Amino acid sequence: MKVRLLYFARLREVFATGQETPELPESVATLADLLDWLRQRGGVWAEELAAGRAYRAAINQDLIEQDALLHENDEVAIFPPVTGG
Amino acid sequence: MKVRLLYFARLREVFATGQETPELPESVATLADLLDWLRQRGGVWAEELAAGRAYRAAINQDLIEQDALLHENDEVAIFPPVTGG
Amino acid sequence: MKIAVQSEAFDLNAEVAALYQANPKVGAVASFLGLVRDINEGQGVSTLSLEHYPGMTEKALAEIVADAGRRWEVLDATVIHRVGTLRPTEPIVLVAVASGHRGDAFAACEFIMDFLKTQAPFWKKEATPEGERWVDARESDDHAAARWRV
Amino acid sequence: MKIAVQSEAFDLNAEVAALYQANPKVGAVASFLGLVRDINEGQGVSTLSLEHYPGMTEKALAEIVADAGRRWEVLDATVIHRVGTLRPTEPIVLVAVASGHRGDAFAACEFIMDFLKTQAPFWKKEATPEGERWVDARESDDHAAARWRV
Repeated sequence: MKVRLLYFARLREVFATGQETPELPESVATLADLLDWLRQRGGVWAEELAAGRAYRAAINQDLIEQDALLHENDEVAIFPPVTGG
Repeated sequence: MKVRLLYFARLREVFATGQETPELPESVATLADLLDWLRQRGGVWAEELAAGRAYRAAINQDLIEQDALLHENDEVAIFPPVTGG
Repeated sequence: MKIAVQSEAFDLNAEVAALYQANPKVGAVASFLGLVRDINEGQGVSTLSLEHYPGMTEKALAEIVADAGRRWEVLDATVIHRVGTLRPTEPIVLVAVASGHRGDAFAACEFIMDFLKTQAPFWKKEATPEGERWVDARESDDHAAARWRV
Repeated sequence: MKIAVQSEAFDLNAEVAALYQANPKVGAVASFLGLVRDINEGQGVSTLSLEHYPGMTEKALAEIVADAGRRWEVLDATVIHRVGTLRPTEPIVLVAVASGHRGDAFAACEFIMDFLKTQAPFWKKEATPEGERWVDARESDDHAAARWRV
């Protein structure tokens, strides 16, 4: 399954990329699986996405919970808690 | 005792006057006494200032309660409940 | 603090900018604009005439703003109330409050409006197709002001 | 309803007038202006840079405004949020709500601000004498949004 991954703000800077379109292994079905897969990259990925770190995720531009299912061509965004206004 | 009496809005229209400076009899010491004295004029005065009618009073530009004492040259205003804003 | 009772229109941009432009501690300005509506209690309104008690009005408004400043962080505030004859869609009143943070700005602005409605000596008279009538005070306004009593 | 994310400044007069001038049912416009402060958490701020998630931002703001419209009488509303680099005293955000009565206008305006702060994907980075830093989300903002849940 292919998804479009977007990173914003501090995470965009730390990951040194704003987007990627990875081909995910079959084992990745939910957002939680995707986060596990990203953590396996180690380094800043393991660190920033560790349990207990504050970040948020959206699928197709809706804020969602970690048990959400992923679908082909979903736009998945991962970002720090928002600070607008 | 002489006081300056002011009337506003609907009461100014009904009393057909916006102000007067009456010489009050010695028996008038409080705002309640003044209201009694005005009611004795009968007609619209008795009607509009009757117990149970909604009106407000201020002495020297502060909203006050009916047992407030009057003093020489006080500015006493009587008016309907306010409706600004 | 600026308190004004005037017949002329006011400039919202200028009034609000005056609250924050010279003070970089201001992070929030809450403002309220009250407008003449073309209908009130089921009757059409062609014009609204506002009368006030000169002297007491300014004093009452200044006291309400000072009271708000004792309850919340108010860095600056402006209250402008128009008098005279106004038409539907014309602004009647502006209350604007500058604060460091939005919670204080919102609370102080709404507090000032609620007490302006119940304590400041203004009276409205409407011209309707059936003739002129003085606007009655609303019980809901007394309730709105009463909820700030703690 | 107007939702805009833009780098340019906006005209408060024009934005607020657009909410009431053509609609004589509007009796109240509550508005909020958020501004860049020159100090935050004890550090001086020389500039503030705002980043957002294009597409999601507008969608999130439209949903928040629609949610406000289900809770209160909202005749019209405008939300403008700036992005890019801003200096102290510059406006960041405008939320303005038009209603028949002031209670609805105030509540809807504050509700929209509270959820904008916690749900709309904007991020602030401050330039301070010690360098740049991303602004941390505030727990007080989560509490402010949570109080609307009934």
